[in-house]
Amino acid sequence: MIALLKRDLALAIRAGGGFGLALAFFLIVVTLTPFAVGPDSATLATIAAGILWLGALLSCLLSLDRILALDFEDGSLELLATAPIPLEGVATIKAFAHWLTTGLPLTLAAPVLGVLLHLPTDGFFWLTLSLAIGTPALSVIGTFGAALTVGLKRGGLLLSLIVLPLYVPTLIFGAEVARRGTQGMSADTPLALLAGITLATVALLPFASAAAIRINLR
Amino acid sequence: MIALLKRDLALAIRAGGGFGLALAFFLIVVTLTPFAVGPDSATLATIAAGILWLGALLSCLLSLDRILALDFEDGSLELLATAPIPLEGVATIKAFAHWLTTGLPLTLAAPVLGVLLHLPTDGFFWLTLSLAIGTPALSVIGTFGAALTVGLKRGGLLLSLIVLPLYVPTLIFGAEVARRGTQGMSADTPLALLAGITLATVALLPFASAAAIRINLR
Amino acid sequence: MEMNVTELAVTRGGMRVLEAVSFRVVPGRAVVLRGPNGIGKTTLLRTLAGLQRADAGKVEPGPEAMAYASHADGIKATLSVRENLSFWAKLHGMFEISAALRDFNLETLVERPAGSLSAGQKRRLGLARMAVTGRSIWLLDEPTVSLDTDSVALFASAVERHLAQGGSAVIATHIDLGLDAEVLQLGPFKAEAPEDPHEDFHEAFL
Amino acid sequence: MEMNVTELAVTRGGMRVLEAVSFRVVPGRAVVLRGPNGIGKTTLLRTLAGLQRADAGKVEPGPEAMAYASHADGIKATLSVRENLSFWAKLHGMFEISAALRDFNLETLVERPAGSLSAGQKRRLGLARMAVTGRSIWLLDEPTVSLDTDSVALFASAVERHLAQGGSAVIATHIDLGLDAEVLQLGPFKAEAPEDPHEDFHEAFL
Amino acid sequence: MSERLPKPTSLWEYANPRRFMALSGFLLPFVAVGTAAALLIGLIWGFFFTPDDYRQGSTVKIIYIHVPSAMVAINAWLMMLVASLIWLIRRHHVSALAAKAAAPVGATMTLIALATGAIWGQPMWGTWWAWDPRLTSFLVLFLFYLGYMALWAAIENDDTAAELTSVLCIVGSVFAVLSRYALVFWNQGLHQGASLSLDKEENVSDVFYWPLLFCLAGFVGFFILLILVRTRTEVRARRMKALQARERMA
Amino acid sequence: MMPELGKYAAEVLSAYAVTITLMVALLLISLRQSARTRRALRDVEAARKNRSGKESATDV
Ligand code: HEM
Ligand SMILES: Nc1ncnc2c1ncn2[C@@H]1O[C@H](COP(=O)(O)OP(=O)(O)OP(=O)(O)O)[C@@H](O)[C@H]1O
Ligand SMILES: Nc1ncnc2c1ncn2[C@@H]1O[C@H](COP(=O)(O)OP(=O)(O)OP(=O)(O)O)[C@@H](O)[C@H]1O
Ligand SMILES: [Mg+2]
Ligand SMILES: [Mg+2]
Repeated sequence: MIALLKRDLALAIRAGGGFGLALAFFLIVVTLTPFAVGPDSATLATIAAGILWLGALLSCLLSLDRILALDFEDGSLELLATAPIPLEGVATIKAFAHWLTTGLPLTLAAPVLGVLLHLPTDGFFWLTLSLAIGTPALSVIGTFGAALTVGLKRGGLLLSLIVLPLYVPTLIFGAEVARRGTQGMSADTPLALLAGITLATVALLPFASAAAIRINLR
Repeated sequence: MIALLKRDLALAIRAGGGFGLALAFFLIVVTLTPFAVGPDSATLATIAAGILWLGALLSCLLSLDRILALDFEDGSLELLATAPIPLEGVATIKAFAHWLTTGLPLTLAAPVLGVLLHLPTDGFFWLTLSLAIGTPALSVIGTFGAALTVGLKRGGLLLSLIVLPLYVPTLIFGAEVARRGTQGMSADTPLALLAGITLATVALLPFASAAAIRINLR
Repeated sequence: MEMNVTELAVTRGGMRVLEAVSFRVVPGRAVVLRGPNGIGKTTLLRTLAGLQRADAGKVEPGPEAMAYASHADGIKATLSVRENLSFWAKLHGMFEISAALRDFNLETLVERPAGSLSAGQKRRLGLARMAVTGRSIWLLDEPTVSLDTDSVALFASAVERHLAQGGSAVIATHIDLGLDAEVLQLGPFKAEAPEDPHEDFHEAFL
Repeated sequence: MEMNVTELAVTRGGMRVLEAVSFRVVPGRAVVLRGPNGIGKTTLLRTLAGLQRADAGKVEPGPEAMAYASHADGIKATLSVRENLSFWAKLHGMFEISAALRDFNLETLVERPAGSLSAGQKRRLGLARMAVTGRSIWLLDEPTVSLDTDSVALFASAVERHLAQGGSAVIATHIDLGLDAEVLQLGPFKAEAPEDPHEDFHEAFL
Repeated sequence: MSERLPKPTSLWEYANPRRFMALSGFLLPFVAVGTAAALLIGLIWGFFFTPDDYRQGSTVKIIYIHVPSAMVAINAWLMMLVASLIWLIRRHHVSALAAKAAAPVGATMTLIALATGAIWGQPMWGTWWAWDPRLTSFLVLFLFYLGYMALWAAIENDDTAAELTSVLCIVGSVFAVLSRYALVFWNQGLHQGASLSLDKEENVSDVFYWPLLFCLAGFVGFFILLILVRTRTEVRARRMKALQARERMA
Repeated sequence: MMPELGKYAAEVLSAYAVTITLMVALLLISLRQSARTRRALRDVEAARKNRSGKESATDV
């Protein structure tokens, strides 16, 4: 299992795409926002936390199809399925590697980009916290979507369509935490709910992902 | 040339993905925005025009890699390059077909989705107008990006990175038209500039796209 | 139309692969290109078709007289056989596809979506495309891949019909097609590493 | 470990392809599967490897005793040969890869990124993976594709070494490997369309 | 059917395609007539012969299409969930096909509920749309329908498609419930509470009640009718594919 | 015959129009698909019967 994680990380770093591209996309979405909604800093400050969450979610989304597609194409996925580790474990590791190469850098980059959107000072802590807690759920749910669409030609947009409604609860609670935090309100309840969703998806969804991979390999 | 356009449209409709998925993604981005920035209708109304433009741009972006990749993979692109029509014409037609299946439906859907974001009544006309004028530029620029990345495996995210900066001027003027129109200000100047960008890109970029395709086929 | 290739040099992936290739194809005749894997048959055909530039040498007539069929057939799975074929016909300003359908035994399949064809049937559709381009010189790259013996015979007779009408063909293949054609071994044209040490450095940037 | 396949029925794309396949492989022996394109060799091997469910029948032992090599090798272009191989070794709880590197003549290539290997070298790396799984039954699907004659001989001797150590192998191939192995013709096991008219409609949903 | 089938001994036998075709073919005309009657009675009664509400004016007439379509939209997803479970557990092909057949109907009903609700909202709340939990969760439901149908359309192998869409349907249902709660937490709504509960106090008044019941029956009938027609289409298409594949192999 | 819809006539009528349009469209599409597959299946069955001479088991 650790061998798999190490390999995936090595691949993500060497291919050059893993870290960089999702981050770059995040950067671009955030920079485009003021062009789209106008440069007024009060407006930007109100929506900053939300846009950062939305941007992180979209960047995460765009890198989802790399989670399994490459391994499917070169036959590694079949070999992993016959290897002596459970496919549920493979799905978990894949999601974890995706989080390390996407969710984590996004979380770390968000405060920096927050400056661009005039995020109020109080918000930085809560934004980072909510992303740190919420992005693992995004990776796990995304892995499920990738598992469903792994055999398909041009699954990219379909993957987005399937995954996005599944992201709704995470996004609501995550953005709510960041928003309430920014306005100095108590964010305990949504934070607890967000953590609950992350824990539940991390614990349960790998089973569904593994089932989907098995069906797709058949 | 007309035969090519007809074929591309037929393919987009039969494959089922052409129209539907970009629209669906647009719907999703717009739906997710209030979850991210909160349900307050005054805030939403302020940013509605900008978010609609941004959402249309992102949906357009995600369908770019279909413009040429499928034709490249099955060898049609080579055959088109040796056919007795100029490759510049092919690039133009491809961009036009992309606009018909993406930009046009997005333009028509935008007012409907504007309702969801509480776009002020004045804004509907200007939003639709700016999208109608601006989206052709998005398709043409996107075709250029697709031509640059056509031979590459997993060119998707790279394509986004290349194309997004090129989209900035269109986005700025397009969103500006919609925003000023929404606030009842005069939008003539940005409208003229937007139209200028569209005309210039439509007239000139196909040459660059054709050159890029030629290089990639070599 | 007579085809003249003189002193052609072709390059692939930055490396010169063939040099000083010269041959002539008169109307009504076919030339078969032979040589081991990787010698440059595909590269040569792509150069003749105008898809890549020749490093040196000359090809007459230009690409607009040639129809090229590569490994990929350019077939759209969701369009029917008729739609696929008549698209390419229209693109070349032709409108008549029934002769091609007949020649390649596709008549019973016209309304089938091309995606549901077997590999051999697809290949036949790809070759029928040559016939609807109305061009006189056919460039064929391993045309008989995935064809069974009957279809190979069918293909050979289609080529013969094309030759009989005054067309010509250049065919890269590893198998015997049963065609009466000249054979051009590409082995002798294999590019040498340049002798001149000055050339050497330059060549890294070809 | 002895392998027993009894009355196996396998399905591909919703259609039964082979029925009532039974054979036995004793340790130290190999079985070669033969049959025309599309008869179901790949499907049978995938079923044995546990990648798809058997429609009927039984395979002993289970998938955990088998190492499967398909057409695709699962090689990562950006990792070196050593990294590729030791990854699969670790995944199977093994740590020693030098024997496999030696057997498949990969020693001089260990530090090369796998993407820069030629097709034949890649294939050798893919086969070396079998040796590091530590599993006793090898399932090989057309293992000699894109190997030149020297490499085929190398492969045959690697299989023989595996057999000599008490392993066994099931190999689908169209060519002669020069191995002393039983041949199983799959032709006779081809699934028939069911006769019973009642079955007929039900079968639409197989 | 050209020959008689032995009498079924269990309900599950209707999962046999032949039996399903026989039974559904027999039922279709009755369902069609019943649906037409209920819809005509309900809609005409509701539209022409009910008084205006004192608060809502004539817009109250929208209730006869809005509420039934909303209910059918939700229950169509439930039916798909059940059918998916049946397919995964007992592997009855007809149920997988029925789930496939139900999705476009459910999506259309969702669209109708959204559209009529939006049209109703304009006079009642002064806005077409509000981010009310009930409304929003309907929008999310619509997205689920879209994703489900897109997945069906994208996968070539029918059995694989059936299995994967079933998995999506089950996981999706869990997330649909989750988002419902998330939405309630996120925003307090404007929307009406339950009005057809058994508790008589809260029910809509009798004048509106009866035509509404007819409309409900009509919409449910319409749903069943379409499921039957569409499932029969799927069964036939499936058989045709199998025959063609067999021919290609022969 | 038309009931008095008051100032909300546009709303009520458009709601009914949207609903009826969508329902009828769905019904027509379903029926057309049904007829089409029925015909296609019949053709396939007929072709098969001709070839094998064997009696087809079903006439769905
Ligand atoms: C876009 C806007 C709307 C949407 C998406 C929507 C959606 C729904 C949904 C999902 C239901 C639930 C059906 C059930 O639980 O069985 C419902 C019921 C109902 N809606 Fe709406 N609605 C909208 C607007 C409105 C408006 C503006 C009104 C009236 C002022 C209204 C009045 C009702 C009533 C009276 C019910 C029946 C309540 C019940 O029996 O549970 N709706 N609607
Ligand atoms: N995309 C590529 N990039 C770099 N080099 C390439 C590429 N494709 C082929 N080559 C190299 O160019 C040379 C000529 O290849 P070409 O495909 O023309 O050979 P061929 O004679 O058609 O072989 P075959 O019989 O296998 O089809 C070979 O040495 C090959 O390694
Ligand atoms: N993905 C697929 N979907 C549907 N049918 C398939 C698929 N792949 C193969 N088949 C069919 O299943 C049958 C068995 O295929 P299989 O790949 O097992 O044959 P094979 O014996 O390995 O052939 P080859 O010698 O060409 O490798 C063939 O009739 C083929 O047409
Ligand atoms: Mg070649
Ligand atoms: Mg095979």
